Amino acid sequence: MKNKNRPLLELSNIVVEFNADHGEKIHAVSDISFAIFKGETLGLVGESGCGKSSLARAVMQLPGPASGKVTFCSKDLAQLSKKELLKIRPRFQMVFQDSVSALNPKRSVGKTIAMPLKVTGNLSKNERHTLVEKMMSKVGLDSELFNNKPHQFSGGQCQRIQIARALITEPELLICDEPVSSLDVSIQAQIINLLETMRKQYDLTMLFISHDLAVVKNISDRIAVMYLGKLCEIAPSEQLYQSCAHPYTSALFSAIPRVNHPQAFPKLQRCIGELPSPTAPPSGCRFRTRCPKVKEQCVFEEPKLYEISPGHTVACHLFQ
Amino acid sequence: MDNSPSIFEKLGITFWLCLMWIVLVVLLALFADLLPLPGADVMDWDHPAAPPGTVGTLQSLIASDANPTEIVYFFGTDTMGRDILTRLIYGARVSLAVGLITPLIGLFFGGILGMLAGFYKGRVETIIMAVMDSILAFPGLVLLLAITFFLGPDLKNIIISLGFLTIPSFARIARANTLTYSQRDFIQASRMVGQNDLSIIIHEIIPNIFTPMLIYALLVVSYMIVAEGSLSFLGLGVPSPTPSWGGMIAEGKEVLEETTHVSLFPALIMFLTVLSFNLIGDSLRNLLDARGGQL
Amino acid sequence: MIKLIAKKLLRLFFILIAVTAITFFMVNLLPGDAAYNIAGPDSTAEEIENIRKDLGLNENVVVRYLNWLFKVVKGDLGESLLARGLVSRAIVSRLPVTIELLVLSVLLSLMLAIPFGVICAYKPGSLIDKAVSSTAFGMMAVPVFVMGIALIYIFSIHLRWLPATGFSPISAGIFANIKSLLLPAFTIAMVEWVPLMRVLRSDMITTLQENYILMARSKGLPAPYILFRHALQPSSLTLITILGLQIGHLFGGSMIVETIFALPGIGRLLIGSIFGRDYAMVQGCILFTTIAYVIVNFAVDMLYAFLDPRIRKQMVDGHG
Amino acid sequence: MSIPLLSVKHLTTDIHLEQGKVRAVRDVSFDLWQGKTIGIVGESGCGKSILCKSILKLLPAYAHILEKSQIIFNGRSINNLTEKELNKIRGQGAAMIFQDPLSSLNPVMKIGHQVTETLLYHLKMEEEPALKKAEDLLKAVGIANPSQRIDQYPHQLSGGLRQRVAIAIALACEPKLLIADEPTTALDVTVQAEILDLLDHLQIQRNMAMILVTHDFGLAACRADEIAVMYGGKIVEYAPAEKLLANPRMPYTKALINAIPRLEDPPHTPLQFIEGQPPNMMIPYAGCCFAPRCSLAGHQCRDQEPLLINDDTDDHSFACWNPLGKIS
Repeated sequence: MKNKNRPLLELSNIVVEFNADHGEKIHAVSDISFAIFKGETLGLVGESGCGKSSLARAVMQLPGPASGKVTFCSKDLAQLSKKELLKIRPRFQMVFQDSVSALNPKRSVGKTIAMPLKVTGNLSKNERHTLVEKMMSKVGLDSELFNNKPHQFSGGQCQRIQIARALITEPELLICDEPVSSLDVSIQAQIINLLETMRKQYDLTMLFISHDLAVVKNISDRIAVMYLGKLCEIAPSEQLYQSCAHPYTSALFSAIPRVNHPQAFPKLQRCIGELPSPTAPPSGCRFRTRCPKVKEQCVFEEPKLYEISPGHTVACHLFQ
Repeated sequence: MDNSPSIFEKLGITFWLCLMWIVLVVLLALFADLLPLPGADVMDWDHPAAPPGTVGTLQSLIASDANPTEIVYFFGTDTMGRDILTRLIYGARVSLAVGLITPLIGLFFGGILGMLAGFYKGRVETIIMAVMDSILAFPGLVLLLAITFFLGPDLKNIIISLGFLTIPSFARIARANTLTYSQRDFIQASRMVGQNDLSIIIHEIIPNIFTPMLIYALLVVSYMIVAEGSLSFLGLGVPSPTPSWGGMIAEGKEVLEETTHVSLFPALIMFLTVLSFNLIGDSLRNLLDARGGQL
Repeated sequence: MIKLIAKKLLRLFFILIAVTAITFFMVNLLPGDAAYNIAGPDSTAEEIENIRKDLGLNENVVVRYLNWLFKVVKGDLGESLLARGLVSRAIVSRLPVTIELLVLSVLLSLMLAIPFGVICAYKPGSLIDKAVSSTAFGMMAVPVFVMGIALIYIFSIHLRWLPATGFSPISAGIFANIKSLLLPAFTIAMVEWVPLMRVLRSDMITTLQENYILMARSKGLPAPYILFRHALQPSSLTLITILGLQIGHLFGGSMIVETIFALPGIGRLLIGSIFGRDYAMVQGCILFTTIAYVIVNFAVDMLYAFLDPRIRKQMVDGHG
Repeated sequence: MSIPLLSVKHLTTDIHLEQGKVRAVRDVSFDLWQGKTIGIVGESGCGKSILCKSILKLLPAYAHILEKSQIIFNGRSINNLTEKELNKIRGQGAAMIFQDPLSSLNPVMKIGHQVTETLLYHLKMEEEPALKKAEDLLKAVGIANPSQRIDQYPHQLSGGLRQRVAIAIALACEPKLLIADEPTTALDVTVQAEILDLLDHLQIQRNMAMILVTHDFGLAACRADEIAVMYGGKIVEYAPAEKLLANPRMPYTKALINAIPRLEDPPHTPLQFIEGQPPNMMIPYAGCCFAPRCSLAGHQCRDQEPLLINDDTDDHSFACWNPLGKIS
């Protein structure tokens, strides 16, 4: 916690583009900046198609962003040579959402976990084997299963395999792209707790992406809310829950069905209608088509990020 | 996992019967010269188009031989008195050579091209697939006829031109398979740890697409046997006197009204061989699908 | 949409040029002089030289190809060396026979493939499915020429129902005409219906597991209606692809069938010309079959769009 | 309203797979009264989806419902109905909506046709009034420009709109029962809230009964009158929603509720989780199927299957040998 004010990862003005059908570009992520400090977990929340996964891939340089700067450990990743990038890669790793897709069906689990070590290539086969077995027991996998193929594992176990693969190089930054959203509640809790344990053990800094605000709230120190490729609000978790500012954030909070407060289901803050297509985002504020508090200004002018209290910024004209 | 049936049981009895048939045909074709058979072009003018089981003497074949040997024409003789069994066994050489070599040509070139197209996409894919589509656009048999017509019909030319024609379909399958795998996150994961393209293709893509490609190749084997048969049937296959199954069927067709066995046996053998290859491919594909279903 | 059709047509035009060019160059560049082949082994050098001049063989091959192409565009395919007449006239007189044969055989194979495919897919694994599927599988291993001989043996020699060989033109009466083509068309259909039935069956089985079929069943609609109105159309895309790919195949089949049944079609003309070393005729036949192939493929592409509105959308959007 | 609209008794469904037989639904019984909602909650593979399909006999060929099962809809047993009679119920008496609104609409058929189909077939309406009614239906489910939507194909609509269309189709013949199989799982939370509000609204308006199948306990808690928790193909606890939430008796129910992250808790609060994996339905288990994961399990739990019993009150039943909250 003492390094708290030094950012480990800094994103400035990140833009991610895709080629659309007509040769036009879709901005999956447009102009996003934030920093993650050493030792903290930043949660990134947003609904499908808001660009959160594209952002994660841009950070991982798979491939890098169309424009903007990703600074990791004070190094601009875009400026690094292929060799330098290869050298720094083991220090930031990622866990993917769909474990079936993220594991090579033809490769045994042990070899999958060992692969990052093999590519860096400093260790002998035996050394790798011992490390992998150790890692497997750490993430709660029976090391007897070393030679099994991914299809012999359940969804939760596959996610453990992914975590083991990501952590074997002892990275500083772990990006989790919806690691629990395809899991059942009971297994989801297992994986979240495992991530927490690993975070403490490896002193990880995490970027945790999810569409589930409750999960993100549980795991993150700070939360960033995204909507259609833009950042809406960023604040410390507790503060976001207590006093969220952006109408979209309050809409998200109010839409979550909750076990313990079944009656509390405030309808006033709900947003209305469907998500606009990311190919043709609305002018001005992107949320305005669904915003219950929309003003005329929102149509013409894109809101800037306003800091309403220390560490709490909002992109909304209401806080001008 | 442990109490599940073994691969032997899973493939079923038909698979093993078919495999036995193929092995038998291959062995006969390989060791034809060692078998006690008259030559493929030895004619017994005493017994033209003789029904199966007719007994002939080899004296009429080799005049200088003092000791005439008796020979049983198990499958009868053709219109020129040649032993059908012998010709079938020698004809198997042509069918098998074409059937087994051509898919390898397609598998190798088509596989590589398709993989490159599916992996790199963009312009590489556009160019490769445009060329492949153009080849596919040639009406196959017409092109084959043209090639054998211009190059002259011999076995090597037939194999090369048939092999060339199979490249596009292999490329398509390789590309489709590569595309599905290259979109999956494990490719991203291996980039994440710094594997380069070549290593990704070799270690991540090939192991996954190899089995479906091989199974497709088995299917192509039977296509190629039929294609070679068609060429020979039209008289554009390997030049006589080399026997081929298609040519034998064509000969038999001329005497169909009098006797059926001349074309019946080659047709039957060809049918069984093609069916066996199909069934083997089908069983293997089912096995693979069942495995895929476990994912 | 128009742009797309233009793009497709352009590509087909490219294929046409490529095929004709390759066959032309093959005729002209490969070892073995056409003039020598035509003149025969006993001819004098002078005779050969004259033929070369007549054929224009002394000029550059590209020039000759362009000349040929230019003539083709004007409708002049040259003169047949064997038949002593215009190639175009010979082809035009033979074309209807082949077209009739192919149309009839496609209709017959669809008439077999669609009902059987649907019935098998409706109850996969049932007795009728097993019977039809294994019969079909067996038929797949029967080459066209074997099928033709078998059918002649059964229907002409044994039962004496249909003529074994010969062709009656439509002028001889539509009944006689169809009767003379029935056996040849049936021969092709018996071989070609199998792959059609198999893809339809397997696609239909997949379709019948779709949620929208469940939805249709939950609406209380009767089974035949669901099968033919809901399931058939989305299941027929691969069928159409295979049908398109089969055209090349079919032409090969018709060549064999025309030979077996002695039908005066393009296929037999082509084979006759190949044996007779009639270059202009071979060239012309290949040109015509390629054109036919190209047209059918274009039609298949358009049919796709008709069958699936999602593809139609893609086409309008301009890629595909 | 003396008899329930739907009464399910001892519903048992087997699925025949290549590897063997799986009993996917085991002896499930519940009653549903007109205008009420029952929430069926369970994790994936617990048999909740097969249960809904069993009620309308929409199972694939490899599944079959055992003889002892009884389904009484609207006072009439549907056990021995012919396919034709069943179709009458499926279209008009009870309707269904599914998880993924993209795959539950036919991609090659216009929206209008898909909505009017039941009207034409069941109500024998003419083409034109049917289209008119379809527009009204689309309007009723909150689709802004129905006359335009009718000529569109499903892929031209967003996820939420598609689910609205699916609801319109389900409601076309005014069913008394709506079975919603994870209706909002594929949708975003904000859209989910809207769709659920719409269902609430329509249910009250038409006095429909609803079976709401979901894996989200929170969703069932907010929307259902009664909740049935399923595990391993069985209902393991069944009670009015508030009662179940306030006082879960079955350890699984409690563990499931506690495994959900809560918004009130501060960051990094460790979650209570259930050890182990959900049961493999292929392997029959003699005792309570939750016993291998249950911290309270004793010998009896492992050897003997507990039955669903009522304890202190009429309306709270559970299947457990060592229920929570028992005064010992």
